[in-house]
Amino acid sequence: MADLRVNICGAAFKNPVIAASGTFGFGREFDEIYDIGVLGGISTKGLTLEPRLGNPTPRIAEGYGVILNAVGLQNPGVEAFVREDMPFLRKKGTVIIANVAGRTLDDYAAICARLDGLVDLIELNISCPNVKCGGMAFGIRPESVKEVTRAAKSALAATPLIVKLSPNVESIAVNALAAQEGGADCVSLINTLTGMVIDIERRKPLIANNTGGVSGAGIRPIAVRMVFEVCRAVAIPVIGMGGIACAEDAVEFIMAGASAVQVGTANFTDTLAMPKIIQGLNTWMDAHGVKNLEEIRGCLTLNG
Amino acid sequence: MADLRVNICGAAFKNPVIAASGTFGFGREFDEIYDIGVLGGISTKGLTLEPRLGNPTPRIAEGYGVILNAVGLQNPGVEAFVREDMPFLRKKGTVIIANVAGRTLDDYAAICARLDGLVDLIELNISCPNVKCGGMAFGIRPESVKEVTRAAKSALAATPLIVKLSPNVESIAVNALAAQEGGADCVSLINTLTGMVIDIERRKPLIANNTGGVSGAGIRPIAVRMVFEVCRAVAIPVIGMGGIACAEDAVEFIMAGASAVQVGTANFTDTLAMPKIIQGLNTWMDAHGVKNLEEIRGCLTLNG
Amino acid sequence: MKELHVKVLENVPVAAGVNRLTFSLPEAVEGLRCGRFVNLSVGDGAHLLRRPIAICEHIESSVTVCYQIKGAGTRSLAERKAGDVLTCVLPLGNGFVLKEEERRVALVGGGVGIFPMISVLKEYGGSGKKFFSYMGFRTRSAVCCEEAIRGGSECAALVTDDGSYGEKMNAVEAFFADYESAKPDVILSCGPLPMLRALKAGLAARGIQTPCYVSLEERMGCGVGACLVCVCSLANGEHARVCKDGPVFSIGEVEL
Amino acid sequence: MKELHVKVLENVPVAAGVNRLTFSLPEAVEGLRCGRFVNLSVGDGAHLLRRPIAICEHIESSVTVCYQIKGAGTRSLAERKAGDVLTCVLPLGNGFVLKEEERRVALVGGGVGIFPMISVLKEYGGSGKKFFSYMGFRTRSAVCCEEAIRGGSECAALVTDDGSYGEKMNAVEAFFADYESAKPDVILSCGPLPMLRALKAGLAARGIQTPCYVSLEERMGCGVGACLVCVCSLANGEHARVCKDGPVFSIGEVEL
Ligand SMILES: Cc1cc2nc3c(=O)[nH]c(=O)nc-3n(C[C@H](O)[C@H](O)[C@H](O)COP(=O)(O)OP(=O)(O)OC[C@H]3O[C@@H](n4cnc5c(N)ncnc54)[C@H](O)[C@@H]3O)c2cc1C
Ligand SMILES: Cc1cc2nc3c(=O)[nH]c(=O)nc-3n(C[C@H](O)[C@H](O)[C@H](O)COP(=O)(O)OP(=O)(O)OC[C@H]3O[C@@H](n4cnc5c(N)ncnc54)[C@H](O)[C@@H]3O)c2cc1C
Ligand SMILES: Cc1cc2nc3c(=O)[nH]c(=O)nc-3n(C[C@H](O)[C@H](O)[C@H](O)COP(=O)(O)O)c2cc1C
Ligand SMILES: Cc1cc2nc3c(=O)[nH]c(=O)nc-3n(C[C@H](O)[C@H](O)[C@H](O)COP(=O)(O)O)c2cc1C
Ligand code: FES
Ligand code: FES
Repeated sequence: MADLRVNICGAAFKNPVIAASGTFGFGREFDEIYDIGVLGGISTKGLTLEPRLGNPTPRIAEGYGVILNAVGLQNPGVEAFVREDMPFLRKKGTVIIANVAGRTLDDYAAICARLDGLVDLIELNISCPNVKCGGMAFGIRPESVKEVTRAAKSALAATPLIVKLSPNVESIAVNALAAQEGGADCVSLINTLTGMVIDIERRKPLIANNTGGVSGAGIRPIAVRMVFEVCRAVAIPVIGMGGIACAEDAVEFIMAGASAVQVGTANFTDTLAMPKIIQGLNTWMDAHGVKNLEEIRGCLTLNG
Repeated sequence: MADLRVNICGAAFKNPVIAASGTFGFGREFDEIYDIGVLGGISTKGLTLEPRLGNPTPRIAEGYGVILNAVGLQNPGVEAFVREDMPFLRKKGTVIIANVAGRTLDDYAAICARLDGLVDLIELNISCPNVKCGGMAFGIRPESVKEVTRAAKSALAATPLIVKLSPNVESIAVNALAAQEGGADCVSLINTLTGMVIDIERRKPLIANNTGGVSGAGIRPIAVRMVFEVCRAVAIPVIGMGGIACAEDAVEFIMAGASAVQVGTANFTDTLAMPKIIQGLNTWMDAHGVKNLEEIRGCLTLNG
Repeated sequence: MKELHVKVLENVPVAAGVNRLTFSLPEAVEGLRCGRFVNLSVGDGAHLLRRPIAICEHIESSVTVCYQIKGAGTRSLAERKAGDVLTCVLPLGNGFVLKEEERRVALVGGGVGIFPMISVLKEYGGSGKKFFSYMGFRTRSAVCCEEAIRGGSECAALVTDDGSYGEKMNAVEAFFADYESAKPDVILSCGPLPMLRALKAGLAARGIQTPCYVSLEERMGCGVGACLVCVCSLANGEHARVCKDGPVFSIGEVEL
Repeated sequence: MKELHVKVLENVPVAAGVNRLTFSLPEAVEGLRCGRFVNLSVGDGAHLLRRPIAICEHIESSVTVCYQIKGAGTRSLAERKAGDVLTCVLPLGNGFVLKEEERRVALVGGGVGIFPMISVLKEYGGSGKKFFSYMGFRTRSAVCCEEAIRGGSECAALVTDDGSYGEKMNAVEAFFADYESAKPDVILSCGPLPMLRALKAGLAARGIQTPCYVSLEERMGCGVGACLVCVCSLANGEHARVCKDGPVFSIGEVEL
């Protein structure tokens, strides 16, 4: 049995496998299939100050080896989360990461202040490409990445801050540095790539929102490259994600330098994806004589 | 029989299906499998002034529903192309697009001057992510896109100029506009997205060049979105590509506004991909009562 | 709710463009019930999303579904052969539940919406309830499961849009034409949105208060209630998840 | 060179981790020859690239290849069953050609490199040439095609790295140990790069001038010579395409 534990900004994960925001709700439904207490952590559906209804349907489409979504931050609001979901999650003994979003700097500061000290980590969604007013703007330019990070950080006293980066940018490493400078304790990446699928019979985009965020296995090489670039650029821990579907995929991200990984779309393809990845990591590490994650984290060397 | 013809900057294509640069060489090999004269056009392997050997091997890797390549512009040089390949291609009666690359503005100007009047169109590869010194720099920032376009354009008197855009940018529409302002007669997109695949046994990137360009079916939704954005931004014709594998895929790009499409990776999965797409376009248009491409080009309307 | 590897026993056409697929369960599964559905992989690498399909019939060790070959995923699914292994989450959704006192049951199904209706017939067959079935098909070649429909119903009308089989009308028209003689205690329905809307409008226009439940379709991500991809709007302005809170809703409760 | 849909007739293990796959051709194909290869789809949606595999045996209507189950693609290929349809481009590459006067032929094969060697035995069997075969395997459980090797050879040495079957040595060592008695007119070889390097070094060290041809492996894109993905370096500093100019090269001509 390899040691899968990892500590990120003081939060003790029993393993590096975290449910990615938006694909796992607040854990209740998957808990009907397996005990979600086996997971390293859970990043919640993106929370906003007030409840939101999100985008019209259809909210999802398929590409080849990828999916697109535009849920648009439907969520019950932060108060309902604190009241109804926190107690349930706390009992599960897995690290709770509150994924939060806002329309303005004040929104971000307010929701962070509300959750400060209540959750283990806060993950700032500054990159969600689905909500026209909020997400997009902040996540693209390094200056605004820094600004929103600073606003959130200044509202936090007890809970460490993860900034989740958008891949739809010129240089994700530059944006990661901007987050670090703004006070981020950790960065996570990648959020979805913006895409479109056209219904050629109706001559309209298939998703009601017109564009959607591309995720899933097909984007993995892009995500691995970005995680590698970011790990070389920043000093803070990095959580990697994008298309992870099996233990070997997770190992790629860890070798590129990630402290932990998140798994999103794979939960749709196989509801047991995450327990299998945890089990598979154990098997892989044992077979390769790797005793703990430190031994392989960032071990990648470049060719000539 | 639908009318598949399209005219781009004075070049008369018998249909909108063009072989994408780098996947089709100079056409000789595929001509052993089918008469490449059936194609609308051929974009050649990227040409440079002098012959180049390209990158070390392995030059290719696989992701899920995508591939990565880092050939690195191996080519026989422009003189060998003019001497040995032009006569062959001319006989084939398909539109010849010379894809060209350089390390400096002078390189671009010189190779354009050499090919001016000889080929039907010139496609400027300012986005190839594989050659460290050349491609990358020019294709990322709008200012340098404009600059390199201007340098190339000023060397051309007779042959129209296509600028091929990189997707690894903040806004591909802004870069397309920059190309238009620099004098481009047409833009093509997308070139490959930068990615990495790690060989976890060797703990090294699988491709000798470390990173490679991601292409193939999995990137299609990203490409469609970008083509749509660019078509709305510019007044010049747009050639779309990225993951096209069947006629319906091509229709998506045309509905998004593309005048023609290029097909790359699909040639590897099925050597007859392009003739099948041409045939399939015919069938689809007939079945939908579409008489010519004008009827559907850019016909996409957005939801709500 | 279980994630299982299931084995295809049979995957054959039952009507033009409609296949019946039976798969065996590797272990006992609780809660298989009419109106609930399964989320089934199509068995190729290209499609990451599973397809939600209603349970049409089930015994201890196997489940039968019928699906229309519509887009790329179901086209691929139709290529699977006996012995192939698919993955599946089941059972999902709330399903249809008939109350003791609901003894006369009207089933109004259109297109692939007939399959959940058939699951009701199978499940409550022999329970003493009387079924009045109104099933609409596009055209003669699309007609299927006739035996199951007629055999399980007190009275059954199979109609087609083009009149090539049965009367030329849709299921809702057939239902209202027969309403006075059927006098149902409850109405269950599944079919395309325009059909459900016509049903709702027809009930309202006639002032019929009979309880009516409809099964909805929506594109899904997780299929288990976690991702909020599959929502529909409720009359009270809120959203409900078709996969978890539905797919069966009271017709007055949802916006159609 | 043709793009074809081929049907799997058989896909079965012949040694630990090695499958033999026979597929039928829908039409006559010219130019099937020893040392040439096919570019075969693995039959799932995830893998866009085909796998280059040497022709091991062929008759008018079918082709047999043997492949090691190595990575994700060949693992997937191993799941294909009789009746499944794959796509294939064939025949590809230059192949081995023996000259009239090359009557004593040494075959030096290691690992999956034995399969192109077997194709030579099959093709020139009965031509009056004498074959001296030196085939190296990792271990006993990897040994396969023994009958074809022994039956087609004047003299055959099957050796293993761990000595669990035959002598404990590699194919190159076996070849040089027997060189004086075999006295080949030509040497053909295929196997891992270190093996080919050892062969080259051994020939040089002994001053042996006998013509020697080796078959190389390289990752491929198109497989037909168009994309320049699969190049190897030539002694003259230029690049050659393994798929089109090779896979067979004179050992002096290529950098190993
Ligand atoms: C609860 C429920 C039960 C269903 N039961 C049946 C049934 O018994 N028989 C039957 O033939 N069909 C049924 N459907 C519809 C069936 O799910 C779709 O026809 C099918 O998913 C289409 O997939 P495709 O690969 O053909 O289309 P594609 O266009 O390739 O599908 C792309 C994506 O959209 C989704 N999608 C497309 N159309 C629909 C739709 N109408 N509803 C939900 N998702 C859709 C697909 O699942 C997939 O995720 C049911 C749908 C739901 C929600
Ligand atoms: C001309 C030629 C003939 C060959 N003949 C045989 C044969 O008869 N039997 C046999 O077992 N193997 C043969 N090989 C090697 C075989 O192609 C690889 O083992 C196979 O492609 C590996 O695929 P994978 O899915 O297992 O590995 P993956 O790692 O999943 O493959 C990823 C990509 O790399 C390529 N690749 C990986 N290893 C190799 C390799 N060694 N050579 C070429 N491409 C590779 C794959 O084709 C694929 O494109 C031959 C190779 C060449 C070039
Ligand atoms: C249906 C869906 C909803 C998502 N919602 C959110 C969200 O609310 N907040 C967020 O930061 N990311 C959200 N994401 C992005 C994922 O957390 C993740 O970054 C992305 O999907 C890439 O990982 P994957 O390829 O493993 O899915 C969502 C993704 C999907 C598929
Ligand atoms: C092996 C390979 C080589 C390529 N070489 C070039 C090149 O020389 N010049 C260029 O502009 N694009 C090159 N490309 C990019 C393609 O022309 C095309 O933009 C990209 O592959 C996306 O299209 P696809 O998904 O249809 O392959 C190359 C792509 C591949 C796969
Ligand atoms: S599909 Fe995820 S909530 Fe219904
Ligand atoms: S694989 Fe394309 S040239 Fe050899």
